[in-house]
Amino acid sequence: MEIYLYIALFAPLVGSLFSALFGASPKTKVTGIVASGLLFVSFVSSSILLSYVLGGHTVHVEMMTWMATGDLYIPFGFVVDQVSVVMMMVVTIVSTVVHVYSIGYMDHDKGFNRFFSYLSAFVFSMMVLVMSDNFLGLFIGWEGVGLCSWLLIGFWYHKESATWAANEAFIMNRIADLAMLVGIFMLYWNLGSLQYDVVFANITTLPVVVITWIGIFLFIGAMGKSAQFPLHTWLADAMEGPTPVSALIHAATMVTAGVYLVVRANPIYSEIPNMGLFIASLGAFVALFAASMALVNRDMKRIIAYSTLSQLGYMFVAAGLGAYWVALFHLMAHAFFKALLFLGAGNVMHAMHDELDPFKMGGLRKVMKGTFIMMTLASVALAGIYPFAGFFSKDLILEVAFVDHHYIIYSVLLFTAMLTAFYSFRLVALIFHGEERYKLFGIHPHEAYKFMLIAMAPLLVLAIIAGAFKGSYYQLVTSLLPSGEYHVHSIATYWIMTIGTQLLVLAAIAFAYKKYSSWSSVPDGTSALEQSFGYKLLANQYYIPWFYEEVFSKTYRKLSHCLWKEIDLKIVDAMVDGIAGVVYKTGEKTHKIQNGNLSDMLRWMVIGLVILMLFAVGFSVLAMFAQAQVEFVRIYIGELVLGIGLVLVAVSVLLVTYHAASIRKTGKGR
Amino acid sequence: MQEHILSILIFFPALAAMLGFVVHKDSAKAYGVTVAAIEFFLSLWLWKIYDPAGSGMQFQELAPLISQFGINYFVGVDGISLFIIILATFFTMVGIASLTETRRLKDLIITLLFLEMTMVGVFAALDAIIFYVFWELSLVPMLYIIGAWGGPLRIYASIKFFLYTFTGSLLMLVGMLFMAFLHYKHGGVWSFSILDWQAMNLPVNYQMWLFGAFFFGFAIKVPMFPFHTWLPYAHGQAPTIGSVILAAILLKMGTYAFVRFSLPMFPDASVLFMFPIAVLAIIMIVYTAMVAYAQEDIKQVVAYSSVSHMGVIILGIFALNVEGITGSIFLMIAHGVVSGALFLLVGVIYDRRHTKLMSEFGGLASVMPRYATIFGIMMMASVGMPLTINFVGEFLSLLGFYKQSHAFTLVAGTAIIVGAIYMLAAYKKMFFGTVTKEENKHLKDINRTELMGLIPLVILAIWLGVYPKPILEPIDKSVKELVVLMHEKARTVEAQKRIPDLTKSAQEVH
Amino acid sequence: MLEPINISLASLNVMTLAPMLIAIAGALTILCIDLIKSNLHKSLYVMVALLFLLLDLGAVLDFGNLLLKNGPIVGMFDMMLIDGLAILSQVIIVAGSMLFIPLALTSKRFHEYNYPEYFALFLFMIAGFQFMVATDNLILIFVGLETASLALYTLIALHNRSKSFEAAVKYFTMGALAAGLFAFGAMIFYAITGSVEINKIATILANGAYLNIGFVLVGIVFMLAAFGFKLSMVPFHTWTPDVYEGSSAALAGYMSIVPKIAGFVVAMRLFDFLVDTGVVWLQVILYVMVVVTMTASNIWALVQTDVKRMLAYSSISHAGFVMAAILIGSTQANTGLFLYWALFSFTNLGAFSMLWVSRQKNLIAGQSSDHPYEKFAGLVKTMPMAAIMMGLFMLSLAGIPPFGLFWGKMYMIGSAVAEGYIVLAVVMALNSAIAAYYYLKLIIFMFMKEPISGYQGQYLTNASLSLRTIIGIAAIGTIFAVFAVNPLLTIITRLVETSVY
Amino acid sequence: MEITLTHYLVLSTILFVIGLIGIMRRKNLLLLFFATEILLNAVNIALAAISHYRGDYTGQMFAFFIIAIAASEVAVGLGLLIVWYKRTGRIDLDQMTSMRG
Repeated sequence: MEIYLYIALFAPLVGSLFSALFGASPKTKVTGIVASGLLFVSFVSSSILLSYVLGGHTVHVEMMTWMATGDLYIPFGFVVDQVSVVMMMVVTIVSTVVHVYSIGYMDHDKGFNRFFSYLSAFVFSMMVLVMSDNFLGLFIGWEGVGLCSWLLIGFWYHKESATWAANEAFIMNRIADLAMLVGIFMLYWNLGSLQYDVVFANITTLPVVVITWIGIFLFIGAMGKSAQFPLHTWLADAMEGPTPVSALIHAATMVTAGVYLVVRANPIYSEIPNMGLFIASLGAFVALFAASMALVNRDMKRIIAYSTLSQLGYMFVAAGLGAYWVALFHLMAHAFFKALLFLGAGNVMHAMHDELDPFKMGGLRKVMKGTFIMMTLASVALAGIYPFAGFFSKDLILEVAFVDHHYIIYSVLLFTAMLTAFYSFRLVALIFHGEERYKLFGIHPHEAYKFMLIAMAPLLVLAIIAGAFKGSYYQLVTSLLPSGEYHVHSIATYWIMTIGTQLLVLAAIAFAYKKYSSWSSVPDGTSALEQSFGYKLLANQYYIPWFYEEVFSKTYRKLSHCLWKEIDLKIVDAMVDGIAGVVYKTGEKTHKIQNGNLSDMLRWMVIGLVILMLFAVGFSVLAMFAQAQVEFVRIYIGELVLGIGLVLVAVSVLLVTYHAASIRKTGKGR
Repeated sequence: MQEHILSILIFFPALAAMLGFVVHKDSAKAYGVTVAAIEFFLSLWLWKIYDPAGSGMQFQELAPLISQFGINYFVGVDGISLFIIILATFFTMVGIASLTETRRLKDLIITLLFLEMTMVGVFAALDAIIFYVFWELSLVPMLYIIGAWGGPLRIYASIKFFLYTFTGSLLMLVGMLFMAFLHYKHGGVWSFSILDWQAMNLPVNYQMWLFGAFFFGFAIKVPMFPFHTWLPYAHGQAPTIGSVILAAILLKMGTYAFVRFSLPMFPDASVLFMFPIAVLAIIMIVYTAMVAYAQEDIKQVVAYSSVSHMGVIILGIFALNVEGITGSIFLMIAHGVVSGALFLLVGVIYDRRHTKLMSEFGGLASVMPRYATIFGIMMMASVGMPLTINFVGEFLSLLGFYKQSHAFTLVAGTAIIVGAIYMLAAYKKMFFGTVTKEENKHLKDINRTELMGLIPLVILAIWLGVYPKPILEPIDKSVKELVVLMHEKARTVEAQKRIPDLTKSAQEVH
Repeated sequence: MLEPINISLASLNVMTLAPMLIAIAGALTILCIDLIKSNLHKSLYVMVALLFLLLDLGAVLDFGNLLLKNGPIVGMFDMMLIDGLAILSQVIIVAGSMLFIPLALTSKRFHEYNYPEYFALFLFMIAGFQFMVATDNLILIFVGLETASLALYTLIALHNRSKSFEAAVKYFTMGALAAGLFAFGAMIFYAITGSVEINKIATILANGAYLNIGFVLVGIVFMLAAFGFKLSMVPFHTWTPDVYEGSSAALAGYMSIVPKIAGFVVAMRLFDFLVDTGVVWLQVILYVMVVVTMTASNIWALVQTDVKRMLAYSSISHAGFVMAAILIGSTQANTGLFLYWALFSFTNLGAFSMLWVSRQKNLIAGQSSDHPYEKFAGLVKTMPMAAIMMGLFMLSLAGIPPFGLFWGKMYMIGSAVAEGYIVLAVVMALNSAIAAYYYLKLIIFMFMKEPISGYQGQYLTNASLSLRTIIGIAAIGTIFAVFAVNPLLTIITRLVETSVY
Repeated sequence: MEITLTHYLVLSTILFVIGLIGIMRRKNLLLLFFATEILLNAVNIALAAISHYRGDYTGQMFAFFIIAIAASEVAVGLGLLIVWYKRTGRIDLDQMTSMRG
């Protein structure tokens, strides 16, 4: 089985390096095909591993030592167990689809080969992340996906906004990564190892305070990657990247890494009282918060991105409440339908020549039938309508909250579910229904390549049927994760809840359709709604990006500049130059006492004599009074004072004599 | 030959430099590359015959020089110095191979070969005076390189570089003499042998004073805040090769000296000064990273980034445990590779455009894709991407210091954030966006000569990031000995607590 | 009323005079040759002088050998004292002179070398210095000092430039004042103790427990002033730059080495016992003088525009540095003094010889002095070897290891540290750093600047084989000093230990 | 009043100070040389007196040497002065300032 593990892991890397070979050369279709093929290989290997794991086994290999010093020992170790194999499946499926899709999507792009290189590298990093058997290995993948995300967001590097977003994403993630590193440090110094098995086996021996801190730091790391508040702004901006990237990285896989971490580290989080509640609360808040921003946005991709953010909130709720398997399940289901949604959006963008404003579209269902169907179904899945995947995973989270008596969280999530349905279908309605507003802009939309649609098909299927796997999935993962059936006690309540939720969601969908399916004009920002404070607040993302820019970025920039110009140059450096300057200036000012005049030279000698004589007389008088020889105790401190004093005296004598000389000279006149 | 390998390594380049005067100036570069390559392979051979299981200093050579005063020609290597020596020979080779300078090339190559002698000498020396001799002597070729081939402010920069470091090292010399005198008072003979000094057990107050004296010499060399201001000038004005050698090797002398002198000789003082120095290191890390962010000149960005990374190295050294010290020594090598490569890269663009102002560029990624790629890889290495060489060092250094102070490490850890900020910003300014300047539209991508220097560095940066073991292992061995020695010598309770007792923990495991 | 004097020749030990007599004989020989046949080429006189100096050196070394076997030798009514200090300093004096005298063989013709008297005076001067160091009698010191000084004034003046006359007059006048001060100081010691022999003075003072400390101090003050002049301690240094500038580079280099070592030996004899017996005042004053001399002259050297003048200030600073040895007073310090000076003579001789080599007969337009920095701009491009040599000497003067002076500096600072003068050691170290600046300045002109038109072809105008040889010797001595240090230390330590002071 | 050694010494000191003042004040080279001679002769007086009062001849010997040296000093000095005068036509100190700094 190890060979499959290595194939699954390294096939994407081979694909990436292969494409990189052609990185600088013009498009060669073969790179796309090879990279996709290799990913398929990876997918097949993962499937084989899955079947193996289903048999109740796990695979654990140690490839080689990475770092070993002192007591630290970190290998490149990989583990395929019940949790990681699920992630592997998700990653390989979605990425295979996205790769194939990208062959079409990036068809006309100059950076075709480069794109595949980056994309495959991302998959490799993601595989490292999920398969690693220790925290630092996870960190490798963690940073690797960050790097690839940076590369891919900034893929169109000539666009200022793209590169800005790339840097923002990278730096924001770095902030979280620091916390994660600190968490890793704490684990190492407290447990002496970073291997999952060792850590989880011994974590209970630590004091609760320490575990709490470890949990907090690791969670901050997770917050960065999964774009939780307050580190969420990068995700929406990351939509500057090519759409397949958004589908793969910023919807299906990378952003869920945070959830994966929490799920993976569940033995740690189980030990921390109240931490779970905090995570769940934050998750619920983010779910609502993100959904609210999606309500009014006029950027197709951003709406989906906020939706992703919102769903991540759901996952954290589940994870926080200890239902780790539920979180992972939603992660999986969400990966399928959200990737599908993004790829559909990609088709639309293609058709609309990269137009992102759904208000400028409308009626596209006529020309883009396939895309229309897929996006609609994906939205249905997202909204959680029975029997689509979303229903099984998302409603489960609601149940979890309810069963655990966190009614506030439950209500928030319920409300968010309505909002989700609303904004999803607002988008669908605006894009595919109503008048063909795009004609105003002279665009002639066309459906995407057929093979792209075919490539999307697996996701569509999974988005529809993923819920069916719930039983076997539960069997699989609960052998590793804490099990827990979340059933409402009374059947009646269960049905009321389920049907009630479905009805509410359907109502939201209907409302969205009613309001937007016959939209006819492109809003210009003058309507009363758009003028209202609430709208502006939401449209500007609660002014948080503005706040970050004004408070953090600008301050940092100003402070940096000030440190350089004011501190480094004017104080630190000037002090050094100042000391040198004083020495040199002293020389310049005093060397004129050597004025070449013999009389003055003789006078200097006599002055020296007189000064010495004065010292001598003074000392003699002193000695007479003391009636004994004066003994100076030779101690370092005394010498120090003396030495400094001497230098000062020397300098001041020089200065005084210089002044005396100049006064005399001027006094003399001519 | 094996037992004289170090002397050969030290004096071969110098001898070759003397003979180099005879070589015709058109063949000077080929000669230089040949000599440097031979030297490099000799150093690889040194690695090969180095016994990783052996303890203490290997290949020791001792010849009396001024026996009246306890000065001997005494050299040797251990895991700590071995790889820095190899790094030095490697960079000299790469540096000469990728030279694009045309003005008085022969002089430059001869100077570089002399410089190589001093660099190898510093790291191989086991006698403080021999160490000092090479330490000071290394200033001279560097002075010449900056002053003769540098930019418009080269003279100011070179004098500043020279005088600043010279002043610091003179204070260090006083410290060394006092140390030798203490040995005389204690043992009846003057001795400048580092091994003898390491065996001396000094009272704490002596340790503090001596630590201070040495500190000035080392700190200016590193350079630590607030003694760092010579560095931006030196880098800013130096020709590419000068910056490469300066950043890759010469700065390491300071940090190496901390490991070689300060830690084993003054363990108590090291513990006492740990936090003040950590504060300085943190200022170095954060402050210079911010200053780097404000720079307009790409070379200054890299220069300040050097200071910032050196801060991490210092922090790792003063972690005073195996993880930290090993990490910081590895980081010395890593930083050598990465910053050397970055300076080479800056040199590439400078050769083409004769400017280093970032505002002059933009969109280079489309004009020079290979250049952008290599720059990108090195930049990522510089910001500490895992699986690149820097990460291993930074991780271990910070990990080590975490044992000493949680809060400090948290603040110092912002290195990975602020480092990313200035590096990414610089990269964005240089490579992203559209080409706006007419001159940039037809820039030639990186050529064969330049690749010859850069490709090995890229390989090294990734190879050692993925598989650092062959280097980490010998370093680890020597560092363990160092830590054991420090713990044994520690007098104060604080120091005994701070410096881990390896012998005890080994027993616990069994 | 005078008793008839009965002295056996043997007890006189006339042989103690041999080295000086050889020098004097040499001088007379040269004068005689000139009497017999005039207008002989200068090379003859150079070689004759060299031969006699060789003999002189042989005699000194012979005494050295004897000394190591039997201990200090006295002779001529105890006037002559051949001890370790005397031997060491005479070796430096004679050897330094031997290296100096071939510098007369320039390719350009210079006025002074046409006079055989020049060489005769030179040898007289050496004899004077030898007398000065080989005695502890104040009278003889005075006589030696004046003999040497008067000869030196003349030698300077013989350079026959307006500036050299000015220099000679200045030096002479100040020298006369210093002579007066010395005489007065000696008189005070004589008045207190009734003796003019340093040994006896020391004993009497020590026995009297320094009761008349006030007068002793006054005597010391005068002596300090007199030797301050000789050793160019601030503020008695003012003659140095002018005299160096006025005299030929060769002679300036000579003056920076030989007269100083003679001065040091006398100062050592005179002050060391005072320091050792605990005249704290003298310690303090010496401390001050050492620090001020080092620092102030370094600072003034920074702003010089002429290389020779810079070197003049630099040699003041070096003298101040070495003066610390007298303050410290340990055997190690005194050993360090001689080591330093031996190494310094090589380097400084080299540096001044390089100036001498580049001496033009006529200044070009806009040139204010003989050796402005600009003259050396870009030297490496036109005369690489010369530039490297000069750079080497500058580095050595700056104390960059492994070149000669570094070892001297190191040993001196080491001796300061060993006696607990930590701050002094730091000051000495920091001064080296200041000094590095002006030495570097020349290196920068030579190696990093473009040549200035007009100066081309002006270097090496004066070079001849013998000058090149001397520079080569100096360079070798400077580079390979490290190997010489140990033997030097061994021998110097032994000799210093057998000294009487 | 009996003349004691102190009187001689005071006289000598006074003369010496006069010499010093002369050295500082005189701008004429010739007169400057006179002043230096005064210095030496002041010492001579003291030496002779001490020698007398101590009954020791060393002092007188010293004085003789000083006289001899003073003579040769004058010889050299006057030689220099004459050359200087020939070249410049003046023997004023203030003109001798071609070297400075």
